[in-house]
Amino acid sequence: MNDVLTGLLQESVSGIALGCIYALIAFGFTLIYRATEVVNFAQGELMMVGAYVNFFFVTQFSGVLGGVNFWVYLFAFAGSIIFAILFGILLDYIINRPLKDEPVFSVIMATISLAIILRSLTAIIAGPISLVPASPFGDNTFNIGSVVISILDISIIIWTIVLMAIFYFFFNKTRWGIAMKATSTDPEAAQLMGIPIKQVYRFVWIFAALVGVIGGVLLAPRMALLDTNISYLGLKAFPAAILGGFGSIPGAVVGGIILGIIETISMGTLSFHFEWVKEINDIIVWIVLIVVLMIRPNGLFGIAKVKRV
Amino acid sequence: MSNLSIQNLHIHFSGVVALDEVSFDIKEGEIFSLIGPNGSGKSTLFNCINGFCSPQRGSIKYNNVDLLARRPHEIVKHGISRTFQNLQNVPFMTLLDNILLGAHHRLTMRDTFTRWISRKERGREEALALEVMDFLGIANFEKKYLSGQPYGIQKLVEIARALICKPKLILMDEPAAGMNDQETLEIGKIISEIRDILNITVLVVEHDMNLVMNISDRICVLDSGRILAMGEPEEVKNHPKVIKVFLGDEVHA
Amino acid sequence: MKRYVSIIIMAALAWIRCENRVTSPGVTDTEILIGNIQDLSGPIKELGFLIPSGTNMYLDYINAQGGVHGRQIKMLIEDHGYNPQKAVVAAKKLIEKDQVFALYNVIGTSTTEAIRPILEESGVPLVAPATMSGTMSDLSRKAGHLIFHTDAGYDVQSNVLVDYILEQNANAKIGVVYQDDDYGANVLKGIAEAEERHGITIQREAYQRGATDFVGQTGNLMKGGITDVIIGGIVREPVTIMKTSQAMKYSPHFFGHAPTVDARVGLLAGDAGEGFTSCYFAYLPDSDKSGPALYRELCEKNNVPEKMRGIYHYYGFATAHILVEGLRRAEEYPTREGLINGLETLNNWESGTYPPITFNKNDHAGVEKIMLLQIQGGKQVAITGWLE
Amino acid sequence: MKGRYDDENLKWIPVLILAIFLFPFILKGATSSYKYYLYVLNIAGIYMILTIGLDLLSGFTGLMSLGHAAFLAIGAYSSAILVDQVGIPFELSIFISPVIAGLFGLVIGFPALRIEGMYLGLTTMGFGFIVKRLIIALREWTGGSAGMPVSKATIFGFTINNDWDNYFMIYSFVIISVIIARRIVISKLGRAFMAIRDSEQAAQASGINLAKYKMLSFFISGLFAGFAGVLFAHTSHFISTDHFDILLSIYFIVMVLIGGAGSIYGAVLGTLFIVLMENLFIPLFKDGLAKYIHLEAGDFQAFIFGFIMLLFIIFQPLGLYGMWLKIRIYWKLFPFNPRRRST
Repeated sequence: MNDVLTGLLQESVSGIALGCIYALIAFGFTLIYRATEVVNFAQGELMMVGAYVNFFFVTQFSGVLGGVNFWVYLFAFAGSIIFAILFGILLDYIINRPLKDEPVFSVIMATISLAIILRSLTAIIAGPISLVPASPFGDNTFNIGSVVISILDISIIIWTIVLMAIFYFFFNKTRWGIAMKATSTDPEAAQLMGIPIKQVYRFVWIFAALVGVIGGVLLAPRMALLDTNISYLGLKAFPAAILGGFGSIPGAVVGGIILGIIETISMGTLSFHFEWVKEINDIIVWIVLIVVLMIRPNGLFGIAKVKRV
Repeated sequence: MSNLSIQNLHIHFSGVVALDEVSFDIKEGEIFSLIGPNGSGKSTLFNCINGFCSPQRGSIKYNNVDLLARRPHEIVKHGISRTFQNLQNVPFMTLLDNILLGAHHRLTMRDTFTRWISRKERGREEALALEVMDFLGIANFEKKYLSGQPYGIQKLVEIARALICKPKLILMDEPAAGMNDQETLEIGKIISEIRDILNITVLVVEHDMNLVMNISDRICVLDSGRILAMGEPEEVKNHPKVIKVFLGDEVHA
Repeated sequence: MKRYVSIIIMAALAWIRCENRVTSPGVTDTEILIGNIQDLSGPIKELGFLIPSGTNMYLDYINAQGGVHGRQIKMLIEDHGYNPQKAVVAAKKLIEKDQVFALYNVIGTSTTEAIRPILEESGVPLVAPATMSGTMSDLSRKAGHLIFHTDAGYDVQSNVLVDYILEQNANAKIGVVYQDDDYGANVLKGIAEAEERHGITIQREAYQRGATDFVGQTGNLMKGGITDVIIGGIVREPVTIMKTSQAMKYSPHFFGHAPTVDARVGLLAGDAGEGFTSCYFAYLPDSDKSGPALYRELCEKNNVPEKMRGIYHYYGFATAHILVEGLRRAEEYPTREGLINGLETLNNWESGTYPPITFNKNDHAGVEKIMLLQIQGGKQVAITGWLE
Repeated sequence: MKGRYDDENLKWIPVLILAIFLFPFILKGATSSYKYYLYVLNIAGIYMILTIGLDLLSGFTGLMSLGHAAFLAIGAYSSAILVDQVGIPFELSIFISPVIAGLFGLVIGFPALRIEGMYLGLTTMGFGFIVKRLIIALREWTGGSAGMPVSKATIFGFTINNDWDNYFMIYSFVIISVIIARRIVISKLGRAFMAIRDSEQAAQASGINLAKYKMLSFFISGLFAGFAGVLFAHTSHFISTDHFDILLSIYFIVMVLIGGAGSIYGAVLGTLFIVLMENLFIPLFKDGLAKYIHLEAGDFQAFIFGFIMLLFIIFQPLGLYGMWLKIRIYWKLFPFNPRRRST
């Protein structure tokens, strides 16, 4: 019994860390969806770009500073964030501005093509050979009881909490945040109230790029090898966003973590004790999602849109 | 003979009472108007009759059929059709198709398949719609796409869609909203004709007092979910409570 | 008079042979066209880049020496993105439009299976498909006589690994971690055979393509008291599993299939990867055989970057030997049948890169031998000879 | 009386059909590698049948599906199993297999009664994964993840042998599909679908049973996709789960939207555009370019593809069919062309 409990705890810790990555991607979906009703299919690719850019900065700075140390990671991280901001502005110009009067579907299509472009362009620039990302935390671990926790996982969890706190503060306390909230509820009314919705949309894309890039920076060392395939994690984060309720910030986090835990536990303890789980453990996430949606059609935290007739 | 009978209807949404113990009957062949300020529960009443909302208490019976036990799409089979306050059309369909949409339950699936093959059958289907369009004076527009048509036309298409299913009772939700005086007069004429020529009972929600007073046989005034007054137009017009609600207290002060 | 007649007849015969020369598609007097379909944009595009680079290095070497029978070998590469549908499009393009002489080294199991019907229809041979599916060399299947398989199947590898583990420790409890797709299915096929032969049960743990987290699987192996773990992964999976088990203070012996013979496994896993045993069906690039020696020499000469050198680049180099030998053994004016017949004359042929290769009418599985390699001091060292 | 449906220049349709069937002969005369071009066109044809069905579901009924490759897979595998293992003739399988896919459509249509929009899209995506897993789990019949070979199609004793025969078979079915879909769209059924898309309330008030028609839409869409699957299986002679990737489902939606959602011709055009673009033009373009520059990365093709798509969406957001309509209006109004909207 104790054995099972330890196993479950161990898997949960990993699952939460994995779930936090999903949550960050799902959060990117959420931001853009809330403001523009667009589902950004390129969110996973934004994360991939972040991982590559961070890798690039680490190699560059370690060349300048002579060896890999704490400062290298810090500067590289700062560099990635600046890159994310610029990249968000660029995306706003490429995707959002030209299509602002067009149906939502056109913008979704644009994000699909953006995903294809980013994936191939990254591979063209960085070359097809996988890179070996380094982590400031190495492989260090510590133990709580018999549960082994890697420092990398803890740092992912802490970063996610910090980011969520910052965004929560931003959306509820600052002028810009409230403007963004208003825009997402009713863009036309917001415009009439004098909110510059163009800038708001730009902010949304910057934030989406930012969470994507930070997610990529955090995820890369967990992957052992960095290649363009990590963008497919974007597809896996979809159910997380949906489960929490598209457009809800706490929903993205909860959805991500739930899916992360389900994934690790079904691969681990569940499939050890129930042979048949092995047959379905790549779709168990989807089964949970469909069941939840059947009960709550707008996800766990989503709010149904009321249409007046 | 009493036609539509509403008894003790009560509905509330998360604490807000939308309709409170509303009861009235509508006789066959009359034009019955519901008036009241915004939020007084007029549209909710329509939605209840139509099956979009289910009230907590009360009953709605039409020719002794319990409408509350029916699903929304079944209501029309019992001879009740409606128009909407906000246009509920299909913009990328022709006017003709939009109107034929209303004839949905009159066309059987078997006819649909014969229509696939036979052009003559298709002509018959169109004739249904053209008849109604002639009545409303929008013939010759049938091949146009609805999107981009003037508001007045779109409104008439709504009415046509409600008429084509040959209802016995038609619910009209603010038919004159957003129209100019000329168009409002038109609408008033059309409503009278619907009753006089087609023999359809009309239940109408409207804000335009002139229109209501001109066409109605009876008027019911709703305020915050309660019935304030009910009766002939003249009777209602002079009812003190109604004056208070519609014109404010200062008139009396 | 008689002399003149015979000369005329000889000339006529020569002329007829000349006529025959140019009829085979993809062959001109100076060039032979070979088609290759790789994954250049999909999940294994790294391989799609490295393998043909290695092949081209050897072909350039051969071409510099004058080619085969005076013809330069030219390879056209198409992309399939690991999508069977696109593989078929690419094969059609190569065969119908570019008119290649033969296909070579098409990567992936489902992609190769998908082009079988086209091979059958057009009679184009496929030399050395880069797939370790055990059923690839089955002659009874469609286009079986056209496919010359040079990789040892995963089932063979699984069998040899289990045999080796039980030889070392008769009481070993074995577990296998497999990728839940056709790769894993092939691995499990061999595992099931081995189970039956030895009368043991092997604990199976699945993971999904692209998984990053192996805590659950490692925990399960630990709970099952497994002493020897076979990992059917590529690079990321063995590294992560070995690191995870090190953190969890669980230290079984780790074994891997051929795709795990990558120098980066040792590099990334560090001391956790010490003692990791993998298997391979060719000599390693740093062994002292003639093939690997040539490989190192050519790499130096062509300034191949260090990060490209490795098992995949070498694999392209190694299999190219078989293609070139096949072309050599085809007639001087090669036809597709000639290539097939030429390859079928290989009998325990030593390429220098592979163990002795045999093809004949009844056997198109060239290599069914593997060698075990162990990471010792961060480097892969051969610990056995060829095992069958 | 001239019917309202006759306004779309029916006289061109026989010409178009004739052109479709004459095209291979022209191609054969023009190039010796015609089989390759025909093969690409065949893929486009199979996908067209599917996207027509997807358009009925997503474009007309407004129900998003990101799992349509699963219906293709169901149709393909059912037919492969029915014909090769059960021994049912191909002529019969053409009817049975799409119905099986349609029934699966009903299964996924059931959640659609409650779930809407993107939520539904993701549910169908999950359905795609579940079907893939189901195929692997039924490895006794389907060969699991290794895939299975499929026999050639035989219609009334005539074996469909090669790309040449396939072309005529596939495009005959494409024409039939377009006709059926057009008929659906202009009938009571199509009106009900469009009403559900644009106003559920109006649909209900007109007596349309939402549940029934949403399910019906999924069923019909499944039929088309399953039918495409049958053709897919018997013309590619090998199917595996790798064929029916999730990305393929996304591509299908892209095809419908590029063509212009809510128009049958749009779906056909969009499919043709994407398939030709990806499988024909870009590889040829790459070949042409390879003479001048050395291309290290194989992602170049994908990049060009994405780039063209992005440009297309930015400059032509209404899709190909929208572009065609614009051109038509332009010529109709010729000397009096409206100025470009300046916003």
